[in-house]
Amino acid sequence: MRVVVDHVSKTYTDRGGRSVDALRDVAFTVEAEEFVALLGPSGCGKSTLLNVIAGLLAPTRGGVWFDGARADGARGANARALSAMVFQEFALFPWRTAQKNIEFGLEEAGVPAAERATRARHYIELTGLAGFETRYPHQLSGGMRQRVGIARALAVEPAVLLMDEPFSALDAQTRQLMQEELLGIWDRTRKTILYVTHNIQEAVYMADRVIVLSRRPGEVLADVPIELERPRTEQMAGEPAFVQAAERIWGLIKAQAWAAIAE
Amino acid sequence: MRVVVDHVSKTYTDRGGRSVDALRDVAFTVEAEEFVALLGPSGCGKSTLLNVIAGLLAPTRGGVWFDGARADGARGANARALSAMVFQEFALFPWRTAQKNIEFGLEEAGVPAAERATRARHYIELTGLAGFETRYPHQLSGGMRQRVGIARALAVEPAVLLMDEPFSALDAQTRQLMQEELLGIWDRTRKTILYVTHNIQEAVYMADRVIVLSRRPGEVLADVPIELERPRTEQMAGEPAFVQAAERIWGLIKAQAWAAIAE
Amino acid sequence: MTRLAVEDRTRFLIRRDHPWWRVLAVVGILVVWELFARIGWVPVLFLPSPIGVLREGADMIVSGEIAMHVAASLRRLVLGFAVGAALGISVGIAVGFFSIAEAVGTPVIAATFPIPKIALLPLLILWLGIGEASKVAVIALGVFFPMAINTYTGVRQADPLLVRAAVAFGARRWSVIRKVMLPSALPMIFAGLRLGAGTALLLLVAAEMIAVESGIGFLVLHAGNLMQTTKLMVGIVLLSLLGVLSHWSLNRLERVAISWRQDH
Amino acid sequence: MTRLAVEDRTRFLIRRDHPWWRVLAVVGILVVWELFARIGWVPVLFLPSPIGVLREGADMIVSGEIAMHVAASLRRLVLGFAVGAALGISVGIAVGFFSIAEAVGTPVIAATFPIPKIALLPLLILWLGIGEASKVAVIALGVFFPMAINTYTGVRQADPLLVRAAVAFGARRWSVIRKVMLPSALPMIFAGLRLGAGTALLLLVAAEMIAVESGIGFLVLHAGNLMQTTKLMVGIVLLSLLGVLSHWSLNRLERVAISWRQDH
Amino acid sequence: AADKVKVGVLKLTSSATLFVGVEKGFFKEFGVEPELVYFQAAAPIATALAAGQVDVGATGLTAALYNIVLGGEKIWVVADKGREWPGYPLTAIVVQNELYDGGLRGVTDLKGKRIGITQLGSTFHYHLGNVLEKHGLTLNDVKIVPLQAMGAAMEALKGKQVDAIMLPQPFPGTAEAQGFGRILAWGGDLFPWQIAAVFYSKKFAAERERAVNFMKGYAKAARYYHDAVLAQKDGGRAPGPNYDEVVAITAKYTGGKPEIIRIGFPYQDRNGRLLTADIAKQIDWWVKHGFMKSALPLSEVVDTRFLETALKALEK
Ligand SMILES: Nc1ncnc2c1ncn2[C@@H]1O[C@H](COP(=O)(O)OP(=O)(O)OP(=O)(O)O)[C@@H](O)[C@H]1O
Ligand SMILES: Nc1ncnc2c1ncn2[C@@H]1O[C@H](COP(=O)(O)OP(=O)(O)OP(=O)(O)O)[C@@H](O)[C@H]1O
Ligand SMILES: [Mg+2]
Ligand SMILES: [Mg+2]
Repeated sequence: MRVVVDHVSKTYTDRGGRSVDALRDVAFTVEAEEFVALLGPSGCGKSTLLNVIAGLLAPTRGGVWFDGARADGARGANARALSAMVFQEFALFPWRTAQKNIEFGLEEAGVPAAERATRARHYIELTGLAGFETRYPHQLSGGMRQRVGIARALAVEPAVLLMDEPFSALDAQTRQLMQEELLGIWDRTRKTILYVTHNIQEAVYMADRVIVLSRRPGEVLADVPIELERPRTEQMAGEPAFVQAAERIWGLIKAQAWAAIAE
Repeated sequence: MRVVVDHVSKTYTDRGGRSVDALRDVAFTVEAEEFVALLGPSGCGKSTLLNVIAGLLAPTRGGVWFDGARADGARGANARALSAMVFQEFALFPWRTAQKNIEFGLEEAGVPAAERATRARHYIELTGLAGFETRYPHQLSGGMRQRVGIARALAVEPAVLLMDEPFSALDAQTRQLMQEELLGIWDRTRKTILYVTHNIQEAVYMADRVIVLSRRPGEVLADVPIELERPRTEQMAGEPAFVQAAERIWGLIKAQAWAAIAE
Repeated sequence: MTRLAVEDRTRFLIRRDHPWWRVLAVVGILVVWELFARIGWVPVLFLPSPIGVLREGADMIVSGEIAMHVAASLRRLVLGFAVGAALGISVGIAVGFFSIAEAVGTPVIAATFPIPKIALLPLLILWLGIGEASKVAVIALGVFFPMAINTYTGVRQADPLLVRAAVAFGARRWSVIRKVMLPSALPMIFAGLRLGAGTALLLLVAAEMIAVESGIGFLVLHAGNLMQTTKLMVGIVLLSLLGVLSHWSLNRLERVAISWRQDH
Repeated sequence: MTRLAVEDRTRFLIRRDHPWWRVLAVVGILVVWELFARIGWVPVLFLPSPIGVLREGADMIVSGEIAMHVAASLRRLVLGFAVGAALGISVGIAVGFFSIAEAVGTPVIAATFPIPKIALLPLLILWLGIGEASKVAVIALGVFFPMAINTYTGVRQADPLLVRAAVAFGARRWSVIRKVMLPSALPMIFAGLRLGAGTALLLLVAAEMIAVESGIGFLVLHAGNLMQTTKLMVGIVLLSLLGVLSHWSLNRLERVAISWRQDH
Repeated sequence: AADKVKVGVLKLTSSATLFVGVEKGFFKEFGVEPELVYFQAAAPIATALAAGQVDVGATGLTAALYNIVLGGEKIWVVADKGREWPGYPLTAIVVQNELYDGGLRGVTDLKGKRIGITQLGSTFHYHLGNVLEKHGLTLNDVKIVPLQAMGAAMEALKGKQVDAIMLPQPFPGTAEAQGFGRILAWGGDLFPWQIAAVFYSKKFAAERERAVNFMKGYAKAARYYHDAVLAQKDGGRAPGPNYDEVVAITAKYTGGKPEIIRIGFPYQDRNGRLLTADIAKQIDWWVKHGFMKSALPLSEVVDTRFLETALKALEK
């Protein structure tokens, strides 16, 4: 599935009439089966953009298209079943146990209970949550909650996976494991992935392309292709292509963040 | 102020009688004016430990002492005004604007309104939140919320600063800026800081000592002194002391996380 | 290959203002009422037509009767509501916060709530006399219960994380109550105020049963006793209007008080 | 240099169970009541002593009178409560979710809430007769309003983030209502149920004014008419006991229904 | 099979005649089986009658009743169900003890006083008004305080919130016994009138035969009642042979205490005949005092033919 972000602008206006420009004329395309990372300074509109793509927020101007829905026709012809999202704030349902949270999307897709349980089980193990299936979110640690959110999104096996800083609360090692898992899943199921992260290393390591947004209002600052082979290995971090991409992105972010802070 | 963690154990028991051992016999001391980083796999009890130290959670066994309260006698003789905390989940008051959130601790300390505003102003600028003082938390981005949480804790200028993954939602550059600011504040005001992070580089870069916890139930696995000069600079990341410490920690974490996931 | 525009899937959640529907609601009630009266399903005696009621109402406005009744009731309502709401909120907070107060308070509230006001009338007269105090007391009693129970629920519902955050920054009892519990409970308190306002109006009739010569409750009761149903209906329309009025005022107030609330 | 133990600063928030205080509350009421009766602040005629009431109650239990009254009322209560609660929750959800329903519903609710039941009696008699239906209707009407207003508030209070999350995972109207709005509103719905239970008991007296020969409301009214204050008091104590009973049942139910709730 | 008739009554001593008729089987004798429907307040009886939910009602004659007929619904007043009558203490004006001792001894002394009754437009209101007018005062010369419940009125007198009250037995006796009130005069001695009646719904009145049959039973009950509790001998009351039986029946149906029932029996005509002229007077009074919008021809509310036909049949 190809995701076309077509000149999207978003201005938030609150009751008092004050407005914040979050996105300005953002346009890019995520090709089918492409893994794109989205980077940008804090508050530049990354979450806003993901919400717009997920159909959870109406843009002020512009629009978003999915191309190739046909291929997923079996799942229904609208955007509903096509994308899934890992929320930055996790957004777990406090009245559902970890497992029931993970099953939520499957319920909505009409998956029978037995299959739901099997699939949930799989992702529970994948995210290392075994033993905590029946706990409620408030009984989990921050990182565990985040993993429930990841498992919930993976479980629906969407054509487009939108992930908003999905590994931010994980320790270094768990993060690495999850990265490997995600790449493995991507490799096997050929999803289109749009991935927000603050970790430049991670972005370069995982993505086919890194899109860097400017500070608020977010505009596309650069679209950096990562010319590294697949499968990626830890050793690649030393390759010139890796280092150069990372440095270029770092430079862009640095300038933007400085300006934002100093504003 | 010296913080003595004296053989703390914590077992959570829920209504159904199921229990989770979060911490087991954790004992260490944070010397006065020391900057200690706390690392450990997700779910190992770091947040639990910080809550116990802040007096927000009663340990099942053991206790915590603050030594040297005398020096801060002016602020009142109990633990109330002595510590401040940056929460992993931010824990902002949704009915208070960014500025009012930052002023909360000052209000409780009885700081007059005018001084509160001045001090809040200072930390708003420090954290790059200028222009968003009067916004409510739900109008802020994830990273902005986290910075409000940081500013709130810094504003009370506590003797002991407890920070639970305070920079996890920040972009690389903002993170670096905030690191510098924190080190600067620490240098000027000589706080005792206990700092939870998942970023090994960051831990080594900032801390005097890094305490590594084992997987759940958390036990002290290692206490790694960082033998680097102050002030720290970016270049030190290449020094053998830095690399060795980082690698040692990485090795510890790796083993623990693997075991946790595979459990 | 199909091209699919991502529509806003939260559109069905959007809450537009429907002033026309609002008007329609009121007009609708009147039309249904008039129809009922016309069709003859209900004898005019039991449901006088709105036009008749309007005419009677107009007469009573001209004669100053309505102004007198409304003026007499308004003081009682406002006082009773204020006293009942203040007490209810205080007790609700106490019971929601202090577990001893809860242990003592909740069963006592549950036990006293079902006591009918008419059974209390002799006691009220004995203790408060037949003056204004007993009327205010009846209304206050009615307002008290929904306020107390809703405030209690609201306080108990406060996010434990925010409570802990407040404590971490040095808040003690009163700060926690004032700065965390109370704002958390505000939506429920407003629901309680809505219920209290309705109950106050509802109880006006009970309150004005004793030793009064004016007031909307008196009007309703007296006209009811005499089976002067048109006049009775004027009284009921007045109560309804006050109900809508209080609803609107509370909406306004809520918007100001909970301005931080996020719409979905 | 001082050494300071970090105490648990949230201790003042801990909510212990105080069974003793619970017992004390009930005993306290009885003692105060007996005292009032003894001191003579209140004439025995209006507030018979608890011992007298107990004796009368015991007699009525032996004669089977109490069982008869309670049985007669219980059916009306349960039915009226069930109908009123079901309607109230449904309307509350509709009004909380659909903005057109809100535009129409909230003013109509605000306008009809203050209509006193006694003014409706003639219409109820006319439409529903003097049988059980009109009694159930009076109770259901009383239960409806707190249920509707609290459910409405609860639904409106649902966390927008969770609503968006549900939509992101394919939830539509009914799923959002069932799986997000309803669980969010549960605490408020329970407050509504508490209020509804109290109101149902309170209205028993109004409901059992007409064409009944048994029932607690009847007992209260009839004893009042005959100035048999001890019997009247037995009726009131029965109402109170049912109030406490419903409170406890709702507590139980709430514990099960909101088992996921975190204590603070 | 007997013919079921729904009879709306208050579960009070004032309904004794009907209880006697039912218990003694007088109605059954004429093929009528009354089904007693108990009400706890007078006003809904009139409503239920007008709505056709009960066939027969028995309660006080209030302004509400006449207004129902004025409002276009039909209710027929068909027989006597109670009168205020000299020599039969029922309702009394009770004044505060201190006032009595201070010299308040006559109705004229009530000028300027606060007098508690149940409701405006009630039988007490009518009664008090007429008593005052008979003594050269008007309702404007006193302050009428509606207190809704009788218990509340007692409490108000005791608490000196009002100077006097007008209530039926057993309250006046209780007030004297407890020492805070003194009976100034009995209402029946001051102003006799038709206080309560038996009513027919429009539907029931249309079924003449049943309606007359009911009256046959009622007349028989009225005589039984009268002979048992109201008979007089030598200017004093002389309980008849069935006195205790009537008390027992009333106690059974109302659940009241016999000693209280004894003092609360209202007077009524031995044959159940109405004071028709008095009803015309009542209507005039209510209209004059603004409780009715316009007068009502007697022929619209009173129909004594059921009773007269029944009485004739009984003569045979
Ligand atoms: N509901 C809202 N109402 C008003 N302004 C909002 C709202 N949500 C976000 N904003 C504003 O929009 C801008 C972009 O927010 P967004 O959450 O998209 O940033 P982000 O790129 O995800 O940042 P972060 O990396 O910190 O999560 C911010 O300035 C924020 O203040
Ligand atoms: N309120 C609670 N009730 C029950 N169990 C809890 C509760 N809070 C935490 N736990 C459990 O205690 C353990 C430690 O949790 P804690 O939040 O301290 O971990 P952490 O080290 O902060 O993890 P993370 O890095 O993911 O934030 C976890 O297994 C968690 O499930
Ligand atoms: Mg974001
Ligand atoms: Mg944590």
